[in-house]
Amino acid sequence: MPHILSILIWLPITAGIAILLLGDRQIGAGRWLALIASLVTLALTVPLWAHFDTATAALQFIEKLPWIPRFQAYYALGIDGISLPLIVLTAFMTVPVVIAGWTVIESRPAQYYAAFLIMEGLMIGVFSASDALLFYFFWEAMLIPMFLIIGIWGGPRRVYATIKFFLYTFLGSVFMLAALIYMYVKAGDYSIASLQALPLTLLEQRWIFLALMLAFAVKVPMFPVHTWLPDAHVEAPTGGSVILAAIMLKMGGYGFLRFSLPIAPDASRELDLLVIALSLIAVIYIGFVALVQQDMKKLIAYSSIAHMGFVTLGAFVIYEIVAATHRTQGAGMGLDGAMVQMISHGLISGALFLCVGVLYDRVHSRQIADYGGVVNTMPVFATFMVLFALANTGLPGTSGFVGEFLVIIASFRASFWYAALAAVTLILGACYTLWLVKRVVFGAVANPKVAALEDLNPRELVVLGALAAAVLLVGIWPAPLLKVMQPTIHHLLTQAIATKL
Amino acid sequence: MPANPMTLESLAPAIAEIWLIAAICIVLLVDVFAGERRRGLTPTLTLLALALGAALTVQYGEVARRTLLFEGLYVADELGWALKLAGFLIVAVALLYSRAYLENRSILRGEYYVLSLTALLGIFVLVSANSLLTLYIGVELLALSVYSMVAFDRDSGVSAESAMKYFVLGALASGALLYGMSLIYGLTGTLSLSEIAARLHGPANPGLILGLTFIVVAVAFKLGAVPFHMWLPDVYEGAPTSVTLFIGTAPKIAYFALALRLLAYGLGGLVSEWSQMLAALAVLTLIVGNVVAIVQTNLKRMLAYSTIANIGFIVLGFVAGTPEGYSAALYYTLVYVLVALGSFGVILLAASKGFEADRLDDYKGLYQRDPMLALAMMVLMFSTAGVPPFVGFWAKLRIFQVLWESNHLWLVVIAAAMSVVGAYYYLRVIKLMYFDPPAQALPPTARSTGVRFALGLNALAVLALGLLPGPLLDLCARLIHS
Amino acid sequence: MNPTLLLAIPLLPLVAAIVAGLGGRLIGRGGAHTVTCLAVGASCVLSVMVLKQMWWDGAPTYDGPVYTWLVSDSMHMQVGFLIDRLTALMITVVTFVSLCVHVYTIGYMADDPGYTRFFSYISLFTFSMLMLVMANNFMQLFFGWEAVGLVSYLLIGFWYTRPSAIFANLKAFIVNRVGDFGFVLGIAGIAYYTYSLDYRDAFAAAPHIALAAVPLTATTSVNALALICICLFVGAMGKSAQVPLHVWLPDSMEGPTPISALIHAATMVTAGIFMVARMSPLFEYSDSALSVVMVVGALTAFFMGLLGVVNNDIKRVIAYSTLSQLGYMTVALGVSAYGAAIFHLMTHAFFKALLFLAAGSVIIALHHEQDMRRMGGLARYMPITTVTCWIGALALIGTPFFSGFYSKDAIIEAVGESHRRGAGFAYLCVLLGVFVTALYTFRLLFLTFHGPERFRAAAPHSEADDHEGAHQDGHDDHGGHGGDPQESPWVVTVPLIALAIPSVLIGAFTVAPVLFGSYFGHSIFVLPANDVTARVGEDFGGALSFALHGLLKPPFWFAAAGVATAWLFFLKRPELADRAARRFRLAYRILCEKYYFDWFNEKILAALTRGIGVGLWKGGDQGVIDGAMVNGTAEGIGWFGGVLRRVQSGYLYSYAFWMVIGLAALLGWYLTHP
Amino acid sequence: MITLGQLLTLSGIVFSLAVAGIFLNRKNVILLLMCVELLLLAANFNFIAFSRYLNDINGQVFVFFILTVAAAESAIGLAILVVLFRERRSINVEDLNTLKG
Repeated sequence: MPHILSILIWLPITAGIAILLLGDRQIGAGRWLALIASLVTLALTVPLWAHFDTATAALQFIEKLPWIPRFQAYYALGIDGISLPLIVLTAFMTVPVVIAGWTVIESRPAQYYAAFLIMEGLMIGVFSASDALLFYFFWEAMLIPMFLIIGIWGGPRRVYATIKFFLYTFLGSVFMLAALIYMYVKAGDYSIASLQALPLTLLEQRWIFLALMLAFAVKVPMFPVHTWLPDAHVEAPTGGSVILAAIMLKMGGYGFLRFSLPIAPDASRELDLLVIALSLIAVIYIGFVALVQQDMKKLIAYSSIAHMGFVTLGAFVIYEIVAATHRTQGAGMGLDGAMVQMISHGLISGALFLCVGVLYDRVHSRQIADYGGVVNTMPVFATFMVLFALANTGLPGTSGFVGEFLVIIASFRASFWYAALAAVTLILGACYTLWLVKRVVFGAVANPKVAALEDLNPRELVVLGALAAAVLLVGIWPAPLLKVMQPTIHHLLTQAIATKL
Repeated sequence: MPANPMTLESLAPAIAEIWLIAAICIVLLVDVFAGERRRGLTPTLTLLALALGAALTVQYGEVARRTLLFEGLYVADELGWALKLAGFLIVAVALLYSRAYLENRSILRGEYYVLSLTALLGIFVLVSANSLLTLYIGVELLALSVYSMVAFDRDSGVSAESAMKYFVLGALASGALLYGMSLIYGLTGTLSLSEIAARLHGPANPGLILGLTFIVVAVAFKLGAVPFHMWLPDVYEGAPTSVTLFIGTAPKIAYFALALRLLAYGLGGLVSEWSQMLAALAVLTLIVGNVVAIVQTNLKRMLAYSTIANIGFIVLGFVAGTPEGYSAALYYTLVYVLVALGSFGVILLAASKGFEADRLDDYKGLYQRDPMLALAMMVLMFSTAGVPPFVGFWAKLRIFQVLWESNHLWLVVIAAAMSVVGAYYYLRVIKLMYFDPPAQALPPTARSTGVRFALGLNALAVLALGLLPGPLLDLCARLIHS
Repeated sequence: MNPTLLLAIPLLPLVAAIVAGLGGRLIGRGGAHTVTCLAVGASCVLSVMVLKQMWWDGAPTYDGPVYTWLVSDSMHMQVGFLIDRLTALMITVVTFVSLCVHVYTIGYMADDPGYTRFFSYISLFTFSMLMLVMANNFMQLFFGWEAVGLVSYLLIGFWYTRPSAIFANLKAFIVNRVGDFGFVLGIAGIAYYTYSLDYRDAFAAAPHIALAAVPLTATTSVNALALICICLFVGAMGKSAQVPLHVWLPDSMEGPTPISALIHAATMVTAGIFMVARMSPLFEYSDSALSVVMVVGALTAFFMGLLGVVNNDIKRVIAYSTLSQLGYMTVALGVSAYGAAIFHLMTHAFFKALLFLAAGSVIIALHHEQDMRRMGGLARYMPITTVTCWIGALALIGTPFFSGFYSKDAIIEAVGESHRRGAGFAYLCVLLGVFVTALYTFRLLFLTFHGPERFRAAAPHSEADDHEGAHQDGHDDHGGHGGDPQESPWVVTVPLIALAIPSVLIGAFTVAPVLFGSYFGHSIFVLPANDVTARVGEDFGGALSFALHGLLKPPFWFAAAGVATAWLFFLKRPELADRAARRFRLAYRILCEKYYFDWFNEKILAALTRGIGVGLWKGGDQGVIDGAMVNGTAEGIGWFGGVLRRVQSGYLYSYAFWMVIGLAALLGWYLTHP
Repeated sequence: MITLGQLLTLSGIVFSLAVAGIFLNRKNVILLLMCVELLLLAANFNFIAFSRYLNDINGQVFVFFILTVAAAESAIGLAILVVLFRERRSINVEDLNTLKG
């Protein structure tokens, strides 16, 4: 089917603009338009998945139009096994966001929905762009809606949070842009393929790698450039947190897989220990930090950082595996793990933020101390919350387990200690997540507010139910997901361990 | 050079200037006789004149190839032609934006329009100057008109003060310019830029360097590069906003042309020297402009510093010292002017009788008061911050590109870092407009539909050129290579 | 063997669990327990059929996949079943005990609001446990492993309004996670060396792995197999509550009694034992790992038993006895007597479940009174409970002819036979353990069923581990207080009897084939050199003579001594007990404080962790990164701006001056550097 | 015979005096205007000298233009000065500092 990617990108954006034009007066229509648009987008990913050829690593659903002839920049789209799942995830996660905001957004709802739909389009654009300039175009443009979402609908310290978020990411991206332009100057065009093919000296690779890493590390986010995330999450409205955690963070991981590894393989090999160290710090350091959070969203935000640590670990441990075993066998498992971890974290963290949102809409507090014994008044909600919490601790049978399991197995091939340190997350993750559950969900009814809670309404039930289903499905039968990625991962692996020198 | 006989046809390329002179006289006379009764006449007439001028230029002004007129004092080429059209357009838009403001300040007088026309004439002369003499005339014509525009509001002390500062420092600068020119003249023995370009060969002797330095200083002053920028914030703040709008936009083209004709073309032989000087100035300019802008509380002054920062980028384009670089600088200049038009236009619309709307706090919660204005301002701010999908992004990208092509690693790094610093204060404006509640009761924003429409188009252009930057980029490149 | 049949065994309880869990409101209480009981009953029947096929019909081992979980980098991870005699035995035990508990629960939880939820949980547990034992690969093993942990987490916290309960379940999960930390590493190790997660490949590769070494630092390295086995065993320590990861088990008694019987005595806690036995082909090749296993087991067996002597909560006493019995099984594993371990596991499952259910029946009769100091003389009122409890006790202390005797005695002798490093110490421990076992078991019997009736007296609230929750929350309160205690309803007593019978007989009937016969065949692998069971079995002349010999062996006399002491101290002259406690105050204190394990974990470890967290958060994140780096930079730039701003002084001459400076600088630079 | 060098030196000195005058003088704006004239004078001096030296008339033509512009310039300068005085009742350079920062 032709132009499906373009449709996926521009349909939500057009819908968003339409809602903007409808304005807050016809918000009733606007809401439905938003819901329909997001659902249609989601529906369109079905044929995308169905027609996707899982036998090849080549780009598919290619579109290519001249954009800026001067720069040899094209409006070029195309997806492979690592973009497809992320696109589906994006389309999937936007629906809950739209539904979640249904009644709770009173101020400027039209802009709220518009922002999210436009952002959906831009994010799909990021994942499907096969031209570096176009990629950057979407990548940066996406900051604007998020900046507004946090700033307009956010909490008390939203201004600090959103400006911090913007500048942090902007800083990273600017240097990525510099690197991209440098490579363009050498390669003569911006297509990602030719950047990947571009021969570079080790020195060049080092600088390019660091420049790209800055951008991606901020997005992931990796220690020590992670401090924007807790603030952004805490202040953002529920929908914002969901998109931020579920998809925006993935762009960092995607960037590592799409750019860093293939473009600067030798530098990656040289600097892999840096990334691995930072990832393991993220897993442990952040785990400890998460343990002592008083704010639910902050806690989940920190746990996101810890979980994303597995993505970077899985992506870069491949070099250590090759170095240790002199074989590539099992290295792909690290990349697989990284990808699965991204998808699963997208689902789980999104779900957890939605859960917090459900509570926040009722009690208007995110402080753990204001809760306790929620299960007494909201049994159904409690069930979901506990399920997602357990998924967050990587319980087998939920999606959270798959990625971590693969990454741990893979890192054992590199070194016993990597695996051991990574596996600490089993303990820390259980500690902070279940302690949260204990304090919020279990126990006797803590205060009148909790006593007055009423259980999920059908809307929330549908949203959380869908997410729960997804989490369990990926956990119980991840095979299809990995099947889609397999050829691409394999190709990526060969690119990543090849040398450009 | 061969003294070609002067015929009417041969004058065609200079149609813009000739028409403009005529227009000035007409407007002057009409204004005198219309007097107080028919206040609306002059502005309309001026706009008419500008439109007509543009039309004539399009009709007759275009030249197939580079041609010299008036004994080689004057050059007509595609660049000049395009810049003149741009000049017509920009001045027209500026005057359109300014009208309500002038009325509120009761300084809607014919002289204002006449002066803006003379300034435009100065711009034109500069744009197609091919001799030190013509350059000087153009510079002064422009400068003198602008001085008096700055001081135009006779009841405002700050205007007078800023005008005085501008005047004295400007005189100092033109003194330096002349001194430099005299040395160049003395050492090359000619005033014609083409001749100078032809005669500048081999190693540069100290005398030339001396002259070059003076000229670079003068150019830097006109552009507003650190440390020759100090007039700029005061003038931007002190001058009536409409004037700030004017000097913030049209003259930039002229000064770009000045730098291009004088340095890049005339003194092209000394490129290695002046590009180093400009590099130093550019770094300073970027740092000072961005860093000081952060601590401003007055929007006009903040935009002044943001102008300085942007000038830094334009200068970086020249640092590259290649046609690519010049075209990048040209592109940046045009983009900057487009955005500046819009942002000062917003200030003009936000202002009203007895309310300058130039403090940042006056923009708190602008979204609630006037969504359209806030949206336009947001677009413009994101554009200057260099965020896609707005055109400002491409301008910066282009500069980075030419810097890479000329292997200026550190300039890229500094420019990148500084654009992040810069983003902060643009975001702050958006924050004020969108995230903060409206401050105390402020007078309503101007409701003039026409201006709003123009402003909307302006913002839309910023977006459109951002989505499809190709054509303008190609145009700039073509103009430089012509 | 019919795969769909096998599939049905775990899936029936799962379906039942889902039905009871999600549809609980629709089908109501009756529906819930009918569905679950039927399902578990059915899978029990099926299991018995499987056992029969394996045992009598000598069906071949079944090892086949169900579906491919995922394929990553050409490593296939499948969900599949391995059904051999070991598995058959296990699933039978699991489903049988589970069935009893289901039935028992109908009475025990009769008027609990969480009735349907409870049934859903225990069915879910049965499913998880079956998945665990039927697994043919490590991934699925780990799945079951964690799943049973999850259910136990949910069930310990079943009465989620009790602070003590939700504390206990969090503790249980985290301690188990510590074990799983090791377990997952072990699995990763297997995957590393065999590039597969199937038992088959792992077992085949064991001898080679035994030759490999894992570098720990640049210079040192350890034997790969030892490392892997110890990692796996760490997992077992968590599940099977071996020192020092035992701390969760006593607290887990916060859960309803059926759970204590099903999960925390009969089945889940034996998962570790089963796992090690299942991994015998791996462990056999690593003596060092086995020594570790043995020593840990021995420590648990003796020292955890001692705690039972001083504790007053009837359920906790049994819990400590469970710990110590698990210790016995572990020791058996340590000396390569896997058969004996599994055998003890089986017998223990019956009599320990029996003891728990009996205790539960007492607890109901006394309206959720668990403190033995407020019991006594119940024999008169609840005969069936008393008798069955006596049977359980006798089995537990290893009285000849009772089932417990055969398994325990075999273990002790096996330890005696072993020459593995640490065997001597282990032998001492298990021998003394027998005395201790007898002591606390009969202390429990005497205090509960005999002697003066103390349950009418007002409750003295003094004891440390006397948890408040039980009385506060009304929702599991049976009938009104006061009046004589009565025998429990049939749904309670029937399972007691049902369990009492095997508690007596199963040992005598199965010892010959299971322990010394060829029952396990290839499902358990023992190197000839390590085969202590065989050596024990050399002079084995049938169950009867084995028991008669038992009368002459030291363990019996130790047990007798224990019983005598218990009689003297707790029935004849109770004041002696107090005097002893006063005499050995220090020892008594240490025992009451449970060797300060909890104190260490809560006061030191938890506090330390929280301290680190706060330190890293406030110091690292907010202090250094945000404070110094992020906001610091911002403030720095702001400050710089302020400085530069002052340069713009507003004075014409300074402006001019700066211009001149600039000019001079440029001139100076270019005229001095031609 | 006066050499070019001497002439240039003189103009250089004049130029420096003018510049110094501009940033040393803190009293009176009129003085600034004078300095500006001096500045232009220095440039003129150069042009004339060179024109004479090169036997090229353009330089002197240029000077005429400069003189004209200078006249216009001082006219505007004085106009601004008048406005300033009307507002501030002072032509003291020290008082021109309301705009700063």
